[in-house]
Amino acid sequence: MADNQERHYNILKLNRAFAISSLVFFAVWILVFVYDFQRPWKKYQIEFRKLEIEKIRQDLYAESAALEKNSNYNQLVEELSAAEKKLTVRQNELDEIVQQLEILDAELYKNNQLYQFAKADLDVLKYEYEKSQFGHGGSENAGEEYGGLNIHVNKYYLDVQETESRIETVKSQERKIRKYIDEAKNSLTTLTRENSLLKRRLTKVDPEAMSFANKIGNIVRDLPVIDFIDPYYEVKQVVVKGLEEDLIYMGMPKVDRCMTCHVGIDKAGFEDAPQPYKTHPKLDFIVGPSSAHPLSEFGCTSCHAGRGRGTRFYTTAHSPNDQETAHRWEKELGWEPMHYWENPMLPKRYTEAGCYKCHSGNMPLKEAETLSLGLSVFEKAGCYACHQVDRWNDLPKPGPSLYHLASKTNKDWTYKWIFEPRSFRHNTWMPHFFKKGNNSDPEDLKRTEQEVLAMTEYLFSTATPYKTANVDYAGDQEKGRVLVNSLGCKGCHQIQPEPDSEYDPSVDAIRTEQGPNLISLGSKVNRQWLLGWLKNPYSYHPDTKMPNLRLSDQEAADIAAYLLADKNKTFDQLAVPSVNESIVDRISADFLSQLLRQDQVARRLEDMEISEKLNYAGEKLIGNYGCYSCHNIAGFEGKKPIGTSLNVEGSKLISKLDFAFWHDEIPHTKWDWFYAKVDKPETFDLIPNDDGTYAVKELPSLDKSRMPHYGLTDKEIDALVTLIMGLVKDEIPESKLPEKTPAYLAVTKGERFIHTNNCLGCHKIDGEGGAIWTATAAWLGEVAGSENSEDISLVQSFSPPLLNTEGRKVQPDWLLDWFQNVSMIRPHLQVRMPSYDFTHQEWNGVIDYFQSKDGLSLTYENPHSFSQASNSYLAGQKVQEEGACINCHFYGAMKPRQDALTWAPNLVLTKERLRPDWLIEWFNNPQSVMPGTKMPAPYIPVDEPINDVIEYWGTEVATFVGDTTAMLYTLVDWMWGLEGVEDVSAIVKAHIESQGYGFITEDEDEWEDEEW
Amino acid sequence: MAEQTKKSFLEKAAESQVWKSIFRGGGVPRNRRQRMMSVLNSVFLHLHPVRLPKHAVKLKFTWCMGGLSFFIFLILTISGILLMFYYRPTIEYAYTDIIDLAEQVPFGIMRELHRWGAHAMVITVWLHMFRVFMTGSYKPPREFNWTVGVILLLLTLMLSFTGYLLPWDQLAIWAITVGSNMARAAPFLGHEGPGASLLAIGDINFITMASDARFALIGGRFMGEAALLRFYVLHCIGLPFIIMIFMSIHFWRVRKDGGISTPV
Amino acid sequence: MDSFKEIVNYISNPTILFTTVVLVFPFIFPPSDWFEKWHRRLGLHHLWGTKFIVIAMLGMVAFFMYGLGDYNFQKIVLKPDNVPISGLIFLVAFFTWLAMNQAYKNDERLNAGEKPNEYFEAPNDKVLVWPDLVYVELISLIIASAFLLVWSIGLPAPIEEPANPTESPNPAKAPWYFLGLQEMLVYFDPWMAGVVIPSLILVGLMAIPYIDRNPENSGFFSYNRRRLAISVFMFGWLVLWLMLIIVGTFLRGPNWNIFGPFEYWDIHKLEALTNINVSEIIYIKWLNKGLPDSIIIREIWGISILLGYFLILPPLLAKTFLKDMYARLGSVRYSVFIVLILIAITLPIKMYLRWMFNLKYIIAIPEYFFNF
Amino acid sequence: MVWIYTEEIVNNNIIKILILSSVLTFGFAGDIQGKITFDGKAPKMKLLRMDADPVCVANNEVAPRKEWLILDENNGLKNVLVFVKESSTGSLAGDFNPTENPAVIDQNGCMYVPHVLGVMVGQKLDILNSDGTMHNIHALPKVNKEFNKAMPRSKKRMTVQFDKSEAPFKVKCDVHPWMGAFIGVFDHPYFAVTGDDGSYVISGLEPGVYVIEAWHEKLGSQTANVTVGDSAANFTFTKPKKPKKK
Repeated sequence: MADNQERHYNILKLNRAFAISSLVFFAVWILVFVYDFQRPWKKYQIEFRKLEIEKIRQDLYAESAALEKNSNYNQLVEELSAAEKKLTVRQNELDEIVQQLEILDAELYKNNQLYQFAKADLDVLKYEYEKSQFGHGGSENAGEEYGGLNIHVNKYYLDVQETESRIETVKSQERKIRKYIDEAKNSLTTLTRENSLLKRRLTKVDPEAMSFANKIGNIVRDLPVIDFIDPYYEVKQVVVKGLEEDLIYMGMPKVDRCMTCHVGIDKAGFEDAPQPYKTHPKLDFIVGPSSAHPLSEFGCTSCHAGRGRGTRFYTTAHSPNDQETAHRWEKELGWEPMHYWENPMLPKRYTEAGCYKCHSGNMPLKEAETLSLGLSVFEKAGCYACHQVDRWNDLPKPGPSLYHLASKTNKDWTYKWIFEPRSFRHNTWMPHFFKKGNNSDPEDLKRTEQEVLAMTEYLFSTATPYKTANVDYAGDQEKGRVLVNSLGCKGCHQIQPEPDSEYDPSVDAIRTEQGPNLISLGSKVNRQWLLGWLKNPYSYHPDTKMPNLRLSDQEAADIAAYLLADKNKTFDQLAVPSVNESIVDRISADFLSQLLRQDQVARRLEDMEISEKLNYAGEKLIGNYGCYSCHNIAGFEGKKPIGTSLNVEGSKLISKLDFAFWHDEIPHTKWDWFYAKVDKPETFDLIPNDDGTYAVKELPSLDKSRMPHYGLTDKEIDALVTLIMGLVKDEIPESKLPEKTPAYLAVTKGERFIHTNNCLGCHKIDGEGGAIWTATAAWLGEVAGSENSEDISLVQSFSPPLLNTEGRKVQPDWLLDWFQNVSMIRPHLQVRMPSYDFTHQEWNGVIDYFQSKDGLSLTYENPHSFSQASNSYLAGQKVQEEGACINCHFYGAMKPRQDALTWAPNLVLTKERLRPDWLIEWFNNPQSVMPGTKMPAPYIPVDEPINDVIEYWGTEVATFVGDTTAMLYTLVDWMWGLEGVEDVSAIVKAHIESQGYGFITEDEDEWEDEEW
Repeated sequence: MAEQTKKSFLEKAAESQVWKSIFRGGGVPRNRRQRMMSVLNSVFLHLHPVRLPKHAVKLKFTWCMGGLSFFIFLILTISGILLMFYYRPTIEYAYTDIIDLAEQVPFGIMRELHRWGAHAMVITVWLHMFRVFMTGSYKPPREFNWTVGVILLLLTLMLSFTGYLLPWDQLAIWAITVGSNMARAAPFLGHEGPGASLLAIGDINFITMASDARFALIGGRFMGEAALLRFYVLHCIGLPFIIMIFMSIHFWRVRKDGGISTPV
Repeated sequence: MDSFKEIVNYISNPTILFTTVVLVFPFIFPPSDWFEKWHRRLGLHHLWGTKFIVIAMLGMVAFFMYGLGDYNFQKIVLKPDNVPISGLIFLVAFFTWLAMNQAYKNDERLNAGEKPNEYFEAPNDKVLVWPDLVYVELISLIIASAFLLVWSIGLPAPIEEPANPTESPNPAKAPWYFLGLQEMLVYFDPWMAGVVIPSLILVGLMAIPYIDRNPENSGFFSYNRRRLAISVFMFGWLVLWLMLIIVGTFLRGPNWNIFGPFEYWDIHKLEALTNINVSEIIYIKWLNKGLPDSIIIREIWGISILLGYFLILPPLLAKTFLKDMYARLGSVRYSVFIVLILIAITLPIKMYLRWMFNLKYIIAIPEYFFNF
Repeated sequence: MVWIYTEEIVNNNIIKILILSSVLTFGFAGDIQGKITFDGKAPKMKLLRMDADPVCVANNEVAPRKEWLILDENNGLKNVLVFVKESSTGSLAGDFNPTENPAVIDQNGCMYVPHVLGVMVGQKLDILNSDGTMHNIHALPKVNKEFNKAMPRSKKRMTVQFDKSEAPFKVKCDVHPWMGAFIGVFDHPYFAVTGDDGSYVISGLEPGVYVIEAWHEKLGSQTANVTVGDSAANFTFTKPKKPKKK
């Protein structure tokens, strides 16, 4: 019984405790295994496998059906069975051959072994022999032995060779017998390749199509624990070479596992599958293996951002596109924002931000509409003026110069304009600095009114006079209206009195907003100023983008009359407050006290006249609000812009963005912050209340957010946010970037130049641009009725020309010359190519752009040589005659036969202007070069029977039958021989004044009833 | 004899020479002697005496905290060795390897086990100390073993602290930065500590930013690759080695100082 | 319920929390007869009864469940690395109770002249290790392993943004077990909080058996006979160590400001920084003149205070309040003990000086990085 | 009982009649026909001025007029393109081989004959030049490939074809701006252009219900659901409403 005394616990109880805890422990281990086995991505791969099987089965079904229908296939199958029959007849022969082959193979094996062994012995002897030669002893008769053995070896070698050749003979016999069947099989294989490919793919994924062993293997490979060896369901990943996740001192290799769940991302055919199985859109462009951005090279997160290594919905840092998606994700996928990753996935609407890091040179970016709009808005709204971004470093200020403001308008207008620009022009790009959320209470309004008065005072007191020629023609409003509509003003300007409720911002829409909306100018500008400006904008502001349209004095007067007739009565009646000295004192004191003590400030203010105070405050305020960033203002030359540089704003850490009191209202993402900041810049000066109203933070006036309101639409803000998110500091290796060839650089530089100067407001290049077309249509409606304005081909022919293939088209010397000295080319056009004051270098950049875009790099070309006595020239004469080019083209002073409506360039110009190579391309198919052009492909009798040609076209033409290019060159030769007047403008003018265009109009009175 | 002739395979195996050579005594101990022998003959069990005062087997008295501390240390050792197969202590890979453990590596749960085990060990060690204090078990003759225990507590914290850096994420480096910045202020040894400026001969200052205690700890002026490597080596080799020595002493002294403390 | 949250937020302020705890502490763990008397009168000994622990545990669970409904509470409590501390709160509460419960029972037995529960008559009362101990151990280990595995499945280990040495998170916190030290940084310079105090804690812990060396009353839970030792230890362990960790973990937010458990961690929250040094109080506030150039003259007041604290106070105490103890310990042990205790007490003293007088440093010699 | 019985008989008969009639309808009919008329006072077509090309003047015995609205005495509207737009039974789906016979458009007297024309995808379209002058035929499709080919007086015939079905688009001559014709391209043979009296027949249709569209170059288009074999599917056009001039 000693035992019992030495025990404490009841062993049965302990056993029970042990049993229970062991069971629990076991259960926990099971749980661990389940947890480890049931990875969240697995169910997606299982689901996708079903989809894939379904799809391959369908494809296979379709392919088999097609095969059965294919007569060729059926024939081949028959041939094959016939061949097989033939083979059975010769079966005995074949059997014999097989037997022979077996014997021969055995012999070969034996001989080969003998040979190899003998050779090994020989090598040993060879060494022995050489060593004996060296004088270190060794066997005396090594030489002899070596020689003997060598003969032996050679004999074996011959044996082997002989056996081999015998085998070859036998085999060729076999081949002969099997020939038909092999041929039939081969052609059948090519035909059924697609089919067997599909079958093979199916056997890999579809258990039903697998062999029994594979079926078992298919199950076993994915069993728990065993599945670490070679599972079907596995984490898939792309290691993106060269691209790294940005760390501070070290990049870590980028690994993207997105395709673990997005299994179908690079497989065509799942375009309509639900997420996450969907195929990536535009597979030929992105992700596809042969696209410019293959998945294996670029991965996913290099564009989309996100946590590529993650394999769960949450740990991959997905970002919802909107609140609704967020709620759905929360409910269905347990999503929450991933705060522990600096660059979460870009939501769908900002995805194009990812394009910018590699393609920052272009404008617009093809296939990236939102980003392009962002670039366009950024430039147009002048964001770059306050926020430095390298791309726009060289651009002049976006706003007009205010050096000679007093000559342009008056103080009252200026005051009212600065205070509330959109009350004058509803869609102006000049932003609102005042009446914002943070400066709108009555006290603020009183103060800001005085601020604007002070700034106005400063602008006018520093303005220097602008000398204009004193022209004083009486203008005709109506003529002015037609001129504004027809000259091309509307490539850059709108005249839109009321806001357009359906305004849909786009790169193209913004092109017509290059210059201001020309409404209510009568309330704004001085007539003398306007005349001077219209005649030569550069004389007022050398950096202006407004070009010189070479207007006559009369034209300028007409346009001025038209523009000045429009006045904004409501705006005119707005009151301008009077100066309130005590408020001005306070404003001045705010600035003075930055430098001086309180008592010094008081003394300074006592010494100052009111006008001095206004000027002082005005200058300081202009500096404070950063007006000088956008406008040239006296006294602010060379000052740095006031905004934060945005060069790498997209890489800014989110902790550097201050959400102030908005942490509940604005989702904690960079893009939502940027959106709020652009949408309502003073947001973070405000304090939101639960009922949707807000209070304003206690801030001294000078500490308030100064960023103004631009009145942008949601689409524009989204576009800007896309751009900002794209301004990142990621280092991209050269290998991943578009190759920086001289041509690439020229094209990107040119694209930007062309965008900045709004060439595409008028011209269309490769389908992009041509914003002026609506204005052309309006003008056509004006002069030829709505019937004609609706005819898009007519609108095209009266709009500035398409510039497709411009580089291949024109001779660069001529183009440079012409740019600097514009003259008439298309006699029917009213719209005018303006004269720009670009430098040689800038024009050369444009020409380089055209040429590089067209794959050329020529600077000098041999002139096209021809002889007027040649067959070619004479044939050309005949071809042009038959083709009746004179119907539409000027031949020097010779007018076209048809009405002005159909007119086309003077062919005398061609030899200096166009390149012969391009002309051939052009003649071959004008519509493929310039879609919509009225130029027909000249008819050449190249395919006709030679006798017919001789009879009808003459012997010279007949020489070229069968050679299209040569035949078309006859036209080139002929044109090079064409002499005559180059400038036909006077003839054109006279003709149009007397006979008009000859539009086919539908007169209203054709209907004969005037009821409606 | 006659009644028991058939023996099961297991019984036969238990009588074999191989079995007996490994498990002395063999079989389930059923009487007092066997029970005593099973403790005496086992290298693991003979940490314990053969017999104990009754209260020493009561959970209420010991809370089993010392035993658990040791056991968790074993779990940490095993899971830590498994982690070492995947983890590379370079700033290029450390972080991504940790992500991989969570996202992709089979039984990546070892990392959770290791991390939570580490936290649990700190707690069990504290509670063990608390229990020892509350029962007055530090008193002579066990005063030296208490001191060893304090050293073990310190080593436990240092192990946890060095391991904290290894994931190389923000949480890690800033926690360690905050911790190791203290070294900068160590009197005399830290370059911002009192008295450091006195350790100078003429103009030559011996304690500078690049030669003080913090520099020695993290292998540089900033938290970087060197710090990671130093902490890794300390965490995986240095400190476990030391703690095992002190644990041996601790266990040895428990027996040598009279076993578990008892009321006199 | 919002008012409840506000109340909790309000009392979470360390000034209130700490003052309350310090005031209540001696009544819960009475170090002397007088406190003991009030301890009984106030019925605080019921804290160690079985009923109380059930109520307390349920109450704490209810509080956490309630709190988890709040976004801000949830965010800080469910942060993976903070979960062990929530566990720690429960564990420490339970084990403190368990220890004290047994201690009180033993105290009663001793008072009644009986032997403590743990007493045994060697050798008859001994039990065999196999199976009683090893079996229990085995079961504990299995349960502990199962618990760790469940914890590992249920709570993914944290992995935040990749390390960025140029971008410190706000707040940047040390590992949780060092947050008590980090909390001290508010009141002490790093060399004190980070080096001297931790070293002294270790030294102090090691010194315990050499100061309290009476082998009596060991080997069993008891309170009454060791009440001073336990009271002092409990103050250090529960108040100065664990409570500061909890404050540092749950209540310290951006810019190391205090945030209630239900309060949003607003990075903009400001606390006025108006702390001044003793020298400034004396020379500028009281004497209305500039600080003297000489460091010695400038800091002479602070140095005197400190010297007084460490050199004059111990003998004074030895002569008065701690006469018995001095006699018992002898001069060396007494000195070690009293210096350690005095240093430990500087922490609450400095806390209160900070809260009441905005005192920054008693001695401020930034020239030599010597601030106290 | 009797009452119930009677009703059953009645019901059975109704069903039989229905089946019979539907069999008749679906079994035998195959045409859709009708007439297009213009309602309202017709404008007078203006004379065309062809002075620019003497050949054109010479090739017309009667001075040519515009021809966008040609009516007979019963207001039957010529040159309306009527075609099956979609089928409710789906029997339009399927491959139709293009008619072997080429469609023809002639340039005669500097006018296109016919003025409106339908062709099938892949069907050959012969373009004739009966004038002894140079024409260019400029087709302005949006879906198909645009072309613009010169036809000098010697070139009497040219053949083109279209690859994709497309709503009617304009064909014009840039040399003679008054010349215009319209071509619709279909992937099925079910279209017709109204004749002088405004009538049309679309034949060969499977039985069923179809959506028929009648398209006129200026008066817009109208659609109707038509069952094969129904009485004539007629459309009436009126003067289009024009937006007021700004």
